[in-house]
Amino acid sequence: MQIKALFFATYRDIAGADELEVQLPTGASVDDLVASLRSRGEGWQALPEKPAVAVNLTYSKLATALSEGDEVAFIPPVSGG
Amino acid sequence: MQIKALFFATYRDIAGADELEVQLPTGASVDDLVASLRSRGEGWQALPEKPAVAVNLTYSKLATALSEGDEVAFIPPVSGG
Amino acid sequence: MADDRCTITGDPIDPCELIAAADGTDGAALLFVGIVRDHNEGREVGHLDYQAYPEMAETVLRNIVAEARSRWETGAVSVIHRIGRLEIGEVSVAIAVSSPHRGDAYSASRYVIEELKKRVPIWKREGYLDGESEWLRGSTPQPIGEGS
Amino acid sequence: MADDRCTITGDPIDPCELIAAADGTDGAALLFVGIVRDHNEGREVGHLDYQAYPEMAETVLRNIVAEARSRWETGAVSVIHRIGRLEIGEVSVAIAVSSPHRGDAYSASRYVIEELKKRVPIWKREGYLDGESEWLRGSTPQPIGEGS
Repeated sequence: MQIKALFFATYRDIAGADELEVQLPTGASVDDLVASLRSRGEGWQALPEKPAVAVNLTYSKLATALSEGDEVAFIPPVSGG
Repeated sequence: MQIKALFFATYRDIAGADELEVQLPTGASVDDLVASLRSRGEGWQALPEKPAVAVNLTYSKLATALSEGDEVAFIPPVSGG
Repeated sequence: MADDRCTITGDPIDPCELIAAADGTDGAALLFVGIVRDHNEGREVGHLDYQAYPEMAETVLRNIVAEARSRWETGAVSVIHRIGRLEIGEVSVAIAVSSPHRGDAYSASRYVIEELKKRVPIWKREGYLDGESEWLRGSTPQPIGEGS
Repeated sequence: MADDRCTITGDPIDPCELIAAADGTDGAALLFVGIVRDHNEGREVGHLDYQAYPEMAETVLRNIVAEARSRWETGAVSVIHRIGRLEIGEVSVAIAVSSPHRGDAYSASRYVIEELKKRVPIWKREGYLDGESEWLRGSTPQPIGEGS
């Protein structure tokens, strides 16, 4: 299945892109997405093993199962205000 | 000595005036001023025996001794805001 | 010491004017606005009449602002209270506080409005839609705290 | 339910516009304004760059406002947060809360700004006068509280 991964602030610097389309096996979780990204190479090790994420605009646990077309945003520590 | 007494809101209704000049013996206190006013007649009994007062713009105790020309304001319960 | 302002006025209050005093030194500005309500204690209010002992009211306001300053870190503090006849929806009081720390801005702003209601010599008469009017029962100020 | 507004914008914020929403039903209105400071943690700041995940930021803001409403009695609540490049003294965020009770206005306003800083997906990069710039270390949002 295809997942859209979004990156902001420091995570955007790591990914080198605002968003990436990622192919994952059916039934994969957010944890699997993180592992898949971190295995892409040296620079990706800067992405935390347990980052905060939002699935389809909602903060979600890393165990959350993903579905085709889900939007997963990687959320570095926020600093609005 | 002569004291200027100021009246606001409900106390103005009692006094029937914004201000009155009151003659008191030298050494009189605010308490004496209150007693002098309350002795003026029936309507003046509505003035409390122990009202809040300000002497020369400062909240003061009833025992405060007065001096010639002092301004004593009778302060009903306040309701600003 | 910042440029404080404590005013009793018969003119309409523009709360926006107060907030404009904030600058790049302080990160937070808080504006409290009191507005004439169309009801109170179950009665329909048509308008309010505010009376003040103006010279003393400004003095007490300055004391309150000084107390707030001694407890919390603030930049400019402005307080304006209107007197005279006010219609529903008009602004009766505005308090602007700026501060490097938002917690201090909230605390100082709250302190000023609470103490204002307890101690500043201002009185409110409600004019009801049924034609009656009445001075509100308020708070009795104590000599303690005003330095006497 | 009053007319709430939660907006992420690239345009300058006029805080006065928000306070105008108050009416004669509520007796108190509170406006919090966040302003870009010229310093932070000992470094001289020249400007800020704010980035947001806009769709989610507006959703989380609406959740926060709904939570504030469930805890305190409020009229209209408006929150605007700016993104993009901001100069010193410009407004980064404005929160307007009206209420029949001033205590509720203070509590709800404070809740919204504190939760905004903890949970809303917005990031701030400080541009220093020495030419460097850095994303601020902020708060790590938790899945709990967003209904997942």
